[in-house]
Amino acid sequence: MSTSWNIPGTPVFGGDEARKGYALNKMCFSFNDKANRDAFKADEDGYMAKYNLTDEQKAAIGSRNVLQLIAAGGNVYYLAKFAGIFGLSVQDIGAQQTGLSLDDFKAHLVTQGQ
Amino acid sequence: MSTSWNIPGTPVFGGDEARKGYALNKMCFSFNDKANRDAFKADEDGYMAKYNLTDEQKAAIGSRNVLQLIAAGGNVYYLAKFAGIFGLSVQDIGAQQTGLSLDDFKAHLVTQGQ
Amino acid sequence: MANVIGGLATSHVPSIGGAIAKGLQQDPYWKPFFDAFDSIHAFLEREKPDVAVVIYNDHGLSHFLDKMPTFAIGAAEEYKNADEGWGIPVLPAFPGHAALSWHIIESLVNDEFDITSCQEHLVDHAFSLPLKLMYPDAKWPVRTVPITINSVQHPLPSALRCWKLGQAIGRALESWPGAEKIVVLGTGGLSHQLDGTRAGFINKDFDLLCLDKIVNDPVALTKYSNKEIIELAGSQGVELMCWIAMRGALQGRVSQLHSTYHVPISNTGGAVLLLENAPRAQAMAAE
Amino acid sequence: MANVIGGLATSHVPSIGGAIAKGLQQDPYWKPFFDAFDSIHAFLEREKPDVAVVIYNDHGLSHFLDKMPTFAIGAAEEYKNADEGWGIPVLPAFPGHAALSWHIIESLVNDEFDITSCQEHLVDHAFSLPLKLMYPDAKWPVRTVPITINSVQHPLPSALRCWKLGQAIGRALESWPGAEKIVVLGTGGLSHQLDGTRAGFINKDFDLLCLDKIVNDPVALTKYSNKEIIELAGSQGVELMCWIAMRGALQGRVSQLHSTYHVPISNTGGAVLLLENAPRAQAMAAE
Ligand SMILES: [Fe+3]
Ligand SMILES: [Fe+3]
Repeated sequence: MSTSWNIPGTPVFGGDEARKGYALNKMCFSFNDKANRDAFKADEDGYMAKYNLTDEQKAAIGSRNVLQLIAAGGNVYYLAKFAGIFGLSVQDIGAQQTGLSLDDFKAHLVTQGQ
Repeated sequence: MSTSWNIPGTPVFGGDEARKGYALNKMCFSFNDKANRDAFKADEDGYMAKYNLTDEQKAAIGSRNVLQLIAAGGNVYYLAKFAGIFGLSVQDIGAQQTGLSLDDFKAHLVTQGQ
Repeated sequence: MANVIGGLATSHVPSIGGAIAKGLQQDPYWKPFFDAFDSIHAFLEREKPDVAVVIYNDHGLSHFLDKMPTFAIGAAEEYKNADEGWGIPVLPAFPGHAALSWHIIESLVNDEFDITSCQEHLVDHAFSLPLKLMYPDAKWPVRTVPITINSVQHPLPSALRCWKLGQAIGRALESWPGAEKIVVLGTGGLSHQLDGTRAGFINKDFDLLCLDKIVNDPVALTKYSNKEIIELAGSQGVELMCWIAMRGALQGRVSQLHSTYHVPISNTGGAVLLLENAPRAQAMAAE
Repeated sequence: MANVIGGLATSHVPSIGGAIAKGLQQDPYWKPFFDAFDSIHAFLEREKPDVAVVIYNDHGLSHFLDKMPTFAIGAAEEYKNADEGWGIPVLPAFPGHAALSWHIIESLVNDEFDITSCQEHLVDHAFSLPLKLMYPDAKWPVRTVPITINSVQHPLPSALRCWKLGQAIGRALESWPGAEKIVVLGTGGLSHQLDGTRAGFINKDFDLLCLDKIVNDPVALTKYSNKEIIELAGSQGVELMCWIAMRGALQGRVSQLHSTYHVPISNTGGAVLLLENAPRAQAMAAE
């Protein structure tokens, strides 16, 4: 049901996405721990293999592209922990997904408050 | 509420018991895994220390006495895994708790079906 | 529209697994219980269900007190059985039906049930043994959906809440667009008590009343408080909740195809009940 | 009888933690948000609550998709904050109130809420930052009860269900025999969206409507479907559920003591709301 809402530009993480993205999200959940973040940084491929990521998910992780990660089943709450590894904030990933520069994305936020 | 039911001879595992027995039940839950059962058998004190059992709980484990384990916060579903280490069935622990011999306990069960 | 063809309720005590492993099915102690499954096998051979929705209580394999759900539903493509610590054989993994699981979860949350959805879910003897009794060769011909009811940590859901849960499961199954033939299992009970100085308590009269009411007047069973059920059926007699939920999921007119009661198996009032659900019964009557 | 003295709702975005760590409270970007807490501090100094019941959504610290509860309640004597992966400081552990937690769980399950009870429960920024904003010295003078609402994995509970949850929490608190002064927090929102090409969406008009309705006509907010809330408030705007549940827990006549709305903080319509609950308000009026 929820997955068929089709709200423009708005992913909905329902059962289909939960199934598709399980391995990817489980890996990202592990990034709550610094030791795991460090292990990923030291050996990305080995770490992804440990979590049985699909090829699509591995490519999405390699791309650092949030829309691609969402398409591969990623949930933004867990993806935020992946982004954190690179010091990326929710504004950085907002800019990336909207195709705006970071400054333009921030200005867009300010404008909506006026 | 549930803990104040006072049904004769019938422990009720409610919030108070859950709090009191947490460490004990967590240790017993670990006995789902053979490696943990073996580790317990190899070093009971060390294993109990790892799970931060209280002195009352340690004494109850040492006693192998089910009523004492329940009084220390044990829940029968997890205690059954502890009993399993010694090959004790639910009939063995039933006999122990009721003070009957195993044969008398079994006879009691049969009688109730007649 | 999916077709809920019937309901099966059975005791699930771990020693059934031991008896199977030791080949004791024809031992006088066990024979009446195992013989009950002749009727079940005939039903399964005739109907060939595609899906088993299994309502049961986890005994400390998949859920622990760190995070104990009232109602949990598996949503995976496979469920593994595992060592529970007392040496009964581990059975082969069971195929899941994740799409149906999510449909049920969506429908139940929409109906104001506060489900814990489980993409990882070990299934214990209360799930695995009934399926082994149904399919002794352990080549599972059904896809499965595990649904657990907390029976470990009070407060437990009431009989009325479990009845409503079952009704909501029934509505979810009726609205599933697939054509699968579905059987709903409720496992556990009947009366037994493992802990305390009343350990070994069995209440034959109450069990026989339950076996009647669950077929003919299930709402009567929803009037009992949890305290009353424990007084009447022993502390583990609350597993009756799984039977009540199973019965709630049978939305149509229900007819009894088989009923066995045999005391004791292990410490338990052993019982097996097979119910056919109305749409199927009507179709057969019309043939 | 316990005394529910008020409700506090606030945004909880992680960057608040960063701003505190960097001492940016008087930076023009942050000042309107942090200044809102002057009123909160005055209220807390005057009322000195003993307990904070914190209704929030876990962001993938305590709960994962392996076993995702709709509603979970902590039942421990202590709750640890922990690393969430993006470098905001970990705050000191929070004292729990396990006896009150179990009372709430008992009452809610009795009211047909299917709670997951958690004797181990890490609390994330959505719990810790509001308490840090209330008590900047991080010497927590309140015991706490964490209550989480699933906002990660659809199906999410509806606004109406969360409103009913809050009402049931309010009944539970009113029936608690202790004399503690209790404040109920709802954290999250208001409008924001982190994912998709609509990321950065904020809806000031809808936020202002929510800030009015949550005080004066909360039932109006329960009419929205989850789809409508996401359309109007963004995918993470569903955190409004925590505000709705908080408001439901205020059983008496409610008066607004403070309201701030400031856009943006991080990607979010930042909002802070302080409500006094009737019994206390009446007592003061009578003074
Ligand atoms: Fe059982
Ligand atoms: Fe949030």
